[in-house]
Amino acid sequence: MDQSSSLQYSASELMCVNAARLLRDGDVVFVGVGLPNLACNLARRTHAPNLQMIYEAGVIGARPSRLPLSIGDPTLVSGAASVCGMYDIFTLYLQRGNVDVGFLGGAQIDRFGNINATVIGDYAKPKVRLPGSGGSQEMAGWANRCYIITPHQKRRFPEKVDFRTSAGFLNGRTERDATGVRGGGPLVVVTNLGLLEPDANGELILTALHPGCTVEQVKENTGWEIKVAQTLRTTNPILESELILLREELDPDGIHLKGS
Amino acid sequence: MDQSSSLQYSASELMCVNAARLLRDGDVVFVGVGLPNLACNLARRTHAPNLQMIYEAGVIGARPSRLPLSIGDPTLVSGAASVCGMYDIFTLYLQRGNVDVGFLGGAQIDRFGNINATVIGDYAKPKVRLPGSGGSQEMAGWANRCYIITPHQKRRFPEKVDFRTSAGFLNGRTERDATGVRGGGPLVVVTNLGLLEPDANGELILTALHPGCTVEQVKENTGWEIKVAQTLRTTNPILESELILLREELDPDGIHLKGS
Amino acid sequence: MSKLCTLKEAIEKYVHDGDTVYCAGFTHLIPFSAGHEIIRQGRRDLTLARATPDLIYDQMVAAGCAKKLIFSYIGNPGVGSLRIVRSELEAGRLEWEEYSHFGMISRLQAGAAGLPFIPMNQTAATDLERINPNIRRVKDPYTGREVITVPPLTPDVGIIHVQRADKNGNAHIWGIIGEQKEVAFSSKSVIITAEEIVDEEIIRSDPNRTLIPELIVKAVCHVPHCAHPSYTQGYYDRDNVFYLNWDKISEDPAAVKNWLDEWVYGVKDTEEYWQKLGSETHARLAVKPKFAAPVNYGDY
Amino acid sequence: MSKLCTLKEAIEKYVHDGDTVYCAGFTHLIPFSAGHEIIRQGRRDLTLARATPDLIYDQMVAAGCAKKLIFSYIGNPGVGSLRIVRSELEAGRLEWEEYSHFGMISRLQAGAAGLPFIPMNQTAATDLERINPNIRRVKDPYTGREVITVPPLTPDVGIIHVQRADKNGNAHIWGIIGEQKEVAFSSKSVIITAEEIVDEEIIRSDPNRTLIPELIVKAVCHVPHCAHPSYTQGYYDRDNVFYLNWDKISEDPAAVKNWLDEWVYGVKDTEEYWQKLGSETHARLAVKPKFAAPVNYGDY
Repeated sequence: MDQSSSLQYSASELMCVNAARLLRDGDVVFVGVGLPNLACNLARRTHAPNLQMIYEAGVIGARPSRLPLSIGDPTLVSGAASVCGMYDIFTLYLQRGNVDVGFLGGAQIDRFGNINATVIGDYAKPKVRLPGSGGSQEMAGWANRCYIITPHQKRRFPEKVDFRTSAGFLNGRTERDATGVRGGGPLVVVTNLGLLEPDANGELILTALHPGCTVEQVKENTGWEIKVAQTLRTTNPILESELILLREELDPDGIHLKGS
Repeated sequence: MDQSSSLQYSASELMCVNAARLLRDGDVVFVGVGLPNLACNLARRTHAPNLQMIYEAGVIGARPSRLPLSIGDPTLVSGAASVCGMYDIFTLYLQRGNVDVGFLGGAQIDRFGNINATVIGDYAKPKVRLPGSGGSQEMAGWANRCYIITPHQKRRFPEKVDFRTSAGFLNGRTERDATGVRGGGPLVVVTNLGLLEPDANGELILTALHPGCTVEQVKENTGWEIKVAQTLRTTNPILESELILLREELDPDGIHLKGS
Repeated sequence: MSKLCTLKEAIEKYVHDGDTVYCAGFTHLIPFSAGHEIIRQGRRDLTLARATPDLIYDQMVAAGCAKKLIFSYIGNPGVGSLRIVRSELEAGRLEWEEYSHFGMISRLQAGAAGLPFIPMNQTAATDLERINPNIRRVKDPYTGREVITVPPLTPDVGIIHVQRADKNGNAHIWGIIGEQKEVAFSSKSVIITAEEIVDEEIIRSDPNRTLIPELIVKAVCHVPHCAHPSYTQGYYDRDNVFYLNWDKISEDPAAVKNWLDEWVYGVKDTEEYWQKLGSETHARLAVKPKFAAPVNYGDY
Repeated sequence: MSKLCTLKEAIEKYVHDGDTVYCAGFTHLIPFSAGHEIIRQGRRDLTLARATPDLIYDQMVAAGCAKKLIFSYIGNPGVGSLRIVRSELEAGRLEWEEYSHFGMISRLQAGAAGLPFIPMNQTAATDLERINPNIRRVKDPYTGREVITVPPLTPDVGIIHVQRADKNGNAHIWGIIGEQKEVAFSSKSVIITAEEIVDEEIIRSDPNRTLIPELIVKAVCHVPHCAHPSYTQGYYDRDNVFYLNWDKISEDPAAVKNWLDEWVYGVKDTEEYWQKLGSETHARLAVKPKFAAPVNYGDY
């Protein structure tokens, strides 16, 4: 075991390592760029060598030899198992149920794990126009498990999102279930303070803190009165070996891991 | 001009040459094996060098270097412009309206050009079970123009088909038009006696006789009281050059051109 | 993860009595060896689905494997009638369900895409719709006009022959690709038979050529000449002589039984079958190479 | 029939004020040169459709070509915001119509397939459906459950960059093939720009690689480096530096104007643009070759 108590790491590194640990060997993951991409590659290099990475650009089983800036980088293609068109990716893979894990992000995540990546304010006259759904609406609906990675800030965790780009548990788990949608919805939100998970009703509650973080920090930075799980866990410490992989091999220029 | 009056040819050769003459340069043709394939190749070698041959197996712009026995022969692929899957052929090409000409055949063709390639007798307990639609239902519906090649025999030309595998003009042109179907329906039926074409109401009438054939022969071999066009034409004589191409280059073993 | 096994093992494990089986391939790449292995293992009550049943299902029906046929064209391609299937249908001894080619491939596309139905434009011919309750209509919500629908087809087992695959099941196919991709994605279990098992670097050198990815594949079998008398583009020619001969054999039940005894029950596997065909047939079906132009993916 | 012409001629002939234009390419093969030529020719009131508007539409919007945007994700991929498009939308100066990626590609698929709509399964998120009247529902005739529908998108002009094409328009594409095929078949006019114009024997040596057939193509233009700062798999790398720089340039309207003056209005064509980028950039974007494994089609 590494000696990890004195390790220094950034919020991004902390989130990335914890996201990687959620992945299982053999998982088929619909990957976005940035932290999800790093988390997948970290998992592949550690406990999940048979992880399959799929990109919405139509790449299956990518083995990028460099860190891609965009989701459609040529390094994702060279050496991939298969490349297909966008219609095939969204039908044969995502809609058909061939995707185990989807990573999601957004400007706002609410109490029931619904995500807003579309607008802040009114849709027709937005205060801030965000990028929009891309592939996330379908990923949130149809991937077996969804994970969200986001910094823990009050403005990012409102009681209710301004626009539901992607479904969490709507106003409660029974409402999502009633739509008959195939995916299991958001299972874990990884923040720089800890992990949030849906309770029986689909409401996100604090289930784990990262070492050194407190319930008070979480409450201060959440836009609703967040509940705390009866048995609050502490996430396992970051290992030096994980940081070395991230820093020296997966993101040597610190493109995604710098900051906070 | 060839001296053609004394030429000897089979019924198949006669129909093939007359079918070829219906094709226009630049036509995109959905081709079946047998006579349609020969007719297309003859047209390409004579007046329609830019004819594009499409096969339902998913081959576009085939340039077969030998006579294919089946519609999925490897010679259709080697040297073709493009190969795609069946779903693409039926959607992107046929349903989208990218096919000018479809060739049809069947065991029965009726007064309004409807075709039966499914059963003789009752569907549930057929006297004769025929191959079924294959691609012909959609070809008959969606190709801009359809041509039918068939020997002129009474049992092949009933008043009404036992089963409508492919639509001609149903019970009259207005009925077909009312379905909103995109294709123009059967334009010409080429037989060994002459040509049948739909009148204003979509009823097949005799519009041309091959040299030496008579109206009486046509009437005797048609299952309804067939009308004769006011100006009955005679088809142009077969040219020696056409026969030479067919016999020496396109079907040297007489696989499709022998008989009758 | 390697999924290599023998064809015998794959059929034992993944094809069960009563299953719906789709042996893929529009004229090209028809996995005859898999059909023969299913016959040898004595499977019963199968629902055999194929756009074009071809000789492979004529043989399986003759051997008593089938309860039902789902199809869109029953002929011996380029030759004529599919005699055994036809006579079983005429005698009422075989259930069937019938579509046009487009209806059949749309059912597979719906199954592959995880959709409850696929719309198709009207063709004006309504008799198939009349006799097949699976063919329905829905109103286009934009124009109010009706379109035709078919439901998904999701076979229990899809069997797909390919030119080359890696041991995990990533498969390259070229030439006519009929419905291979749709069968693979719609089927609950996928068995790949391959002319060649290659290193995964070969597959990964040309990912656009990979029609079938490992993540939907259950078994990978190395079965050279699996497709005879159908063909494998670039590997061997279609045995048109056999297709013509079958027209004669299949006229006579005794001849069919003799043929099955000699060529299916009488051989243990595809290698023995191929050797039995003899050098003259091998020579007749041999094909000279003609390569695709080089394609540079770049070393990114 | 040869359809070779210059990009200038193709844009003059096939792109008109008020048209709906789709410049294809998901990150890969984005035809920037065509966008620049449209800017140079001063087209106005275009409806610009793209899943990911990317920098090409940011530039066209900045140059005043666009009246409306149809999209599913507006970002500078991997960098952040698409600043010009975003501020025009926030200011209410640009109309828009919005889908998810799947909705957008389904619209193209419906257009390409000649269908009046395409069904999609429900996602449980209904806000896009609420604000976009083009997104509707239809009852699945088999289960009675509702599915989501989108109508066809049929652009007036589709512009598609490819690795190689013959003079008639048969085009080989490899690497990421996002929505190229669907755009080609859905569009009323198709303009092909190609890194290389090759003899048709090259194309016909590998027909499975031909995504776009000549019969739907109006114009074929030889435009090497057409995709910069996007990329062409196997030919040159994505210019990530430019994507990062644009984030700065697009913050400042004056800088954008200067950039357009220098790099679009100030050059006459792609060749001049590419030379102006200079040898350092050329070297940075150069890619070492890595070839696909050989594929034997056979000499039938």
